[in-house]
Parts: sequence; C-alpha cells; structure tokens
Amino acid sequence: MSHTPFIWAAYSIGTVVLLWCALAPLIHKKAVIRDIRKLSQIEERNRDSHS
Amino acid sequence: MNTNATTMNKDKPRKNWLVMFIHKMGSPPWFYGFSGKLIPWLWAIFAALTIWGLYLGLVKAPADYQQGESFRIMYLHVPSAWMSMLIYTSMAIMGFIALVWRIRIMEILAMSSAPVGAAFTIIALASGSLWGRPTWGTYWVWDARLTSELVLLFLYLGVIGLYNAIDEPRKAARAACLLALVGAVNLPIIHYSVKWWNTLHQGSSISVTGGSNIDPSMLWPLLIMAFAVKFYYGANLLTRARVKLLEQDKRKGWVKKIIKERES
Amino acid sequence: MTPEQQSGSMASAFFALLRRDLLLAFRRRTEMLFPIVFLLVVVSLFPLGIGPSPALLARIAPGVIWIAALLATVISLDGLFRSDFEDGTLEQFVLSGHPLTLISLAKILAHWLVAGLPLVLMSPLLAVWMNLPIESLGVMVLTLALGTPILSLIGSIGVGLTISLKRGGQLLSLLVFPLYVPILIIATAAVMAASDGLPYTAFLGLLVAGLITSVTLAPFAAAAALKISLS
Amino acid sequence: MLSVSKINFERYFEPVFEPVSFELKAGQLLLVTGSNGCGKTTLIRVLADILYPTSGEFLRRTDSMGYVGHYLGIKDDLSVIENLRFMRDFLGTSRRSCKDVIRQVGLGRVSEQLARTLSAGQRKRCALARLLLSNTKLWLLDEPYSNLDQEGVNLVDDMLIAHLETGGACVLATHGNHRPNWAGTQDCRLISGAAA
Repeated sequence: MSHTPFIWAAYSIGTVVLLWCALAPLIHKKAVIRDIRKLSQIEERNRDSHS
Repeated sequence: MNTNATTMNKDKPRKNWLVMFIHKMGSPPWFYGFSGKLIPWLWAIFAALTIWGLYLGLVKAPADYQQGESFRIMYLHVPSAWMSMLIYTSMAIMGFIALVWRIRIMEILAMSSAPVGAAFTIIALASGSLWGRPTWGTYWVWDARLTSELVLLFLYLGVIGLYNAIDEPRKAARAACLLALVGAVNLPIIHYSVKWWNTLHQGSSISVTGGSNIDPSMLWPLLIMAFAVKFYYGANLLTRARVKLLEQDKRKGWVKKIIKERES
Repeated sequence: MTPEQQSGSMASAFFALLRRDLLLAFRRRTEMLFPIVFLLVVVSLFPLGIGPSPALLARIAPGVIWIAALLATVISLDGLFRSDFEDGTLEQFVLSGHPLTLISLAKILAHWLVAGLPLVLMSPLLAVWMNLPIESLGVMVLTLALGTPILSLIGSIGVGLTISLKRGGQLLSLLVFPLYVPILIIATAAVMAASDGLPYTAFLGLLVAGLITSVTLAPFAAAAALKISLS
Repeated sequence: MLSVSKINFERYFEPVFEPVSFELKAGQLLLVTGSNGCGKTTLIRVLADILYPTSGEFLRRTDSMGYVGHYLGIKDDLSVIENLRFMRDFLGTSRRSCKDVIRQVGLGRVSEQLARTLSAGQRKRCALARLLLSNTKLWLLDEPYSNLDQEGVNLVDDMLIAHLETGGACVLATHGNHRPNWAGTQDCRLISGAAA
C-alpha cells in the first residue's frame, strides 16, 4: 500500500486548520470594525439632534 | 456628594521591572500599535522557515528504512504535539499573571491562546491517526501520545467553553484562566499516568517519533519546523489579541481614533 | 483578637458549617438517595448491554464501577455550592472574615460524607453484581474510599467556576472529566492488579499522595473560583 | 472606619457609576441614593469586598462588616432559630443570645418555623436579626426598608440609631424617600456611568 495519500491528507488537514485559525480573527475583525463605525455614526446623529 | 479630600498615599510600594513592563504592555493603544508592527515580521519568518523545513523534510530527506514514506508526517505531527503542550503552558502562565496582578492584556492573551492551542491539538490528533493507518493498519490506537493529546483537547475545549459560557468578558476570562491553571497543574500528572497506563496495557512498540537515534537529515527539518510554528503562534496570538482589544474597547477614544485614521 | 482565639473560632466555624450542611442534607434525605440509585442503575445496565458472561464482567468490573462512581459524583456535585450561591449565604460567608478556603473545605467534606461515602458503602454490592473476584473486593472499596474524596475536591473547583451559570451542569462534566483521568487510571489499575494477584500497594500509595495533594490545593482553587463567580 | 478614593467598577467595559470617594467615621451614616440601575447594589458589593473595584482604592476598611443584601442568606430548610444559631456559631463574634435578637425583631412567635414558611417581610427581619447577632462595626445595608411594614421600618431605624450611637457606622442604599433621622448623615448620590 502506498503511503503517499496519507502524507498528502495529513498535510492538507494541517494547512486547512492553520489557515482557518489564521483567517478567523481577520473575519471577526471586519465585523468588529463595522460595529464600531455603526456606533460612532449613532453617536454623531445623537450629537446633531441635540445641538 | 460629600467628597472628603482624602490625601492619597503617594509613595506606593515599588513594583519590579517585569510587572512594570507588563503594565506598559497593558496600555491598549501601545500594545495595539506595537503588535501591529510586529505581526508581519512574524508571518514572514514563519513562511520562510516553513518553506525551508518542508523542502528539507519532504524533498531532500530519504525515506525511512523501517517506516517508509509515512514518517514524513512526523514533520507536521511532532511540532504540532509540542506546540499543543507549549501553548497550554504559556496560556496557564499568562493566566496566572492575569489572575494575580489583574492585568487585562494578559487575560486577553491567555484567552487568545486557547483556540490556537486547540487547533494544533487537532492537527496532532489528525496527523497521528493518519500516520497510524499505514503503520498499524487502523486509524486510531490508544497510543500514549494520542491519548494524552485527546485529553489535552478536552482541556482546551473546557477552557474555551467556560470562556464563552460566561457573559461578562472579564469575569469569563478570569474563570477560564483559573481553569487553565488548574489544568496545567494536572497536565504532567495526566501525561505520565497515560504513558504509564499505556505500558501497563502493553501498547504499541513503535510511535511516531520513532527510535532515539534519528538521522541528522531527518532531525534538522523537524527542528526547523518546530521553530517555525512558534512564529505562527506568535503572529496568530497577537492578531487575535488585537481584535479582542478592539472589540472590548469599542467605545473608548483610542479605538475611534484608529478607525478614523484607517478611513482617511 | 489573639491568633489562638482566631484559630479557635475558625475551627468552630468549620464544624458549625459542617453540622449545618449535614442537617440540611438530612432534611432533604430523599435527594441524598439519587446518586446512589443512579450508580446502581448505571452499573446494572452493563450486563444488560454486553451480556452476562461472568468472565467478561469480572474483567471490566473495576472500570465499570469506577466510571459509574465518576458519573454519580458529577451529578451530585452541582448541589455542592448551588443553594448557598443562590440564596446569598455565600456572600455572608465572604463577609464573615473566615477564609473562603476553609469554608470550601468544610462544604467539600460535608458533600463527600453525603454523596461520596454512600458510594463507597454501596460498592461491595456492585462488585458482587459484576462478578469481581472476592480477593480484590477489599482493594476496590479501598480505592473508592481514597479516590472519591479526590473526585469531590477536584470537582469543587469545577463547580465553583460554573456556579454562576444557570445550566452549569453540562459544562461541569466537560471541565472535570479530563482532570479525573489519572485517578481513574490508578484506581482501576490497583483493582486489576489485585485481581491478578499482583502487588497493588504502590497504587494505593499514589492515591494517598493524590488525596493529600488535592486536600492542600483544591480548596484554595475552589475558593478563588467562587470569588470569581460572585463577581 | 471606611475610606475610599475614586472607587469605580466596570461591567462590560462600561463604568457602572461615576467614581465615588468618601470617608466614613464611627457614628456616621452614608446614605447612598440614586435611580434604579445607577449601581447602588454594585457599590455596596464593592464596599463589602465581594466585588473588586476596577479602579480606585480603599484607604481604610474595617474587617468587621455586616451585610444585608437582596439575597438574604437564609436557609429555607432551617427554622429561624436554627438559621441564627448556625450564624452565631459560625461567626463566633456574637455577644447576644439568639432568643434575644429574635424577640427584638419581632419574630418570637415564628422562631421554630421553617424559614420557607415566612413572608418576605419576616425573612427580612430574620436577616436583620442576624445583623444584630454579628456584632459588627460597619453595616452595609442594601434596601433594608423593602418588603417591611411601618413597624418594620421603625425597627430598622431604631436598630440603626442604636448602632450609630454606640460607635458603629453604616452605609445604607435606598431608592425610597424614607431616611433615618440621624445628625451625622452624609449623602452620596450615585450617578450612572452610562449617563455621563
């Protein structure tokens, strides 16, 4: 039996997991920044309506 | 309100330099800026070392006379298994600092470590069982290393689960840090008892690491890979910590300033 | 207050709390039976699930009885701090000036007397059900007597951490089972060694060492966990 | 007895109330007022050492503190007298008998009943009896008047004044209009952190 497919499988799983682990915080960061922008927009609107 | 002007005691006990350094690191804008500059370098070093290590390990090194080609999984499995233990230890140390000195950045760093450690544990488990199939003829053997990696995964899942279950973020972090610390005290006991349990029940004779006399042509790529993943951990940890810091401080002035600067 | 007086009042606080917890458990004595009945039911499921072959049952008996004891301990653990946390008694304890470590230790001891000791006393019956060799019966009881206090002690940390969650029970099992692995390994190894006529005193020594270590460390961790959960 | 400087507590990274500073001496009462959700309970819990302040510090704090909060700390499965006897043995600081304090708070007739059969007001009285039993110098009372009838309110005031006259101190949080008649009263109006 050839061992090569197992090596390929192991390294692909490793790559996928490490890639996902590295990208997850970046995706989350986008959502956080969107959140912060929304927050400051609301604040500005409130300030405008008060003045 | 009755504000009796209470004279504050100015000469506080002096803290040692390590605590001072950690406090400086604890200033969120400073940490955010500094880690932002550091991260690209860490990624670059990781990439360079990985390419070099994998080239030596997968292309240059000859096939093992005993295990054939499947030993090449070792360059992924062993560094991941080492990392999973190392990250747990580092998480527990950061958790200890966070608990004793109540330093928020340490809570964030400890909690950002957990998913990275869990990822390495999963890789160690997956690669270990893929190595087992051609070697032992089954995907899972209750081998000492795989079994303690499995228990370690449960420990990681416990920390992550507890952190996510509690609503208030600081309280959640403190609880999970304490759990990590308790787990770290138990980890050597678990490790040795599993090892001993394995010999008691006559486990397999060959393991992924093979014999003690590894050929230098096989050892070098292993060491390079083990070194490379530390930079992955560093880069990923700082990235996660930055996002968490941004999220927690979303109403604070320094975050708004950074977002404004990004826009312009 | 002189140190001597203080330690005197600490001892009386310890025993007052122990007495109160035992009295409360007695007032709710039907609830005390649940873990025992649970243990009996779980163990009786094994012969039903894998067949009544005496040799097979004898082989797996130590593992089955110990795993059932782990499960029974975990389901009883949730009650360890729950009512004191929810009705505000724990806050009074913090204010009392007595160390929370001492308070945790008293409560853990009470919990073991109510939930752990009955398991130990029940185990000969289980051993007979599971066809465990009579020579290893004594070792079985001994490992449970030494091991169940460790389970309560380590479990108290997990309870302290999850007590502020409404449904902490499910998370609790994830937190504590990995920590129970060494005890399970050592205790079952001792019983198996006894069944095979091999020396087992070293295993019991390890359990004693584990008990001493957990008595000295776990109450501190449990107290710290409770303090976090109160915030 | 109690002296704090710029005490603050954050939850979800937001200060619960504006920083608080005060100094409380023997024989003084600090009346903490403010609308719902402004952090009165949180402040009391910080002062009681149950919560750790996010910023600010304690310049002085006595170890001898008694606390009556929203959750009274009374066991349902014990009778009134059993609850108090336990606390007397547990604290070990009491100078008075359980029967005596039960009589003072007006629970003499129900002292043998299980606490689960008591009304909310009676439970409050039971907690007040424990406070008398604790023989502590600094009282931290969170809404002590809630659930009490007029007689009960008078009881709290009488207890409080006797405590302050004998050199005790008290921090009392209330949202109601009633205030005890005591000369050495400081006011602390909490301002919600989110409003600022």
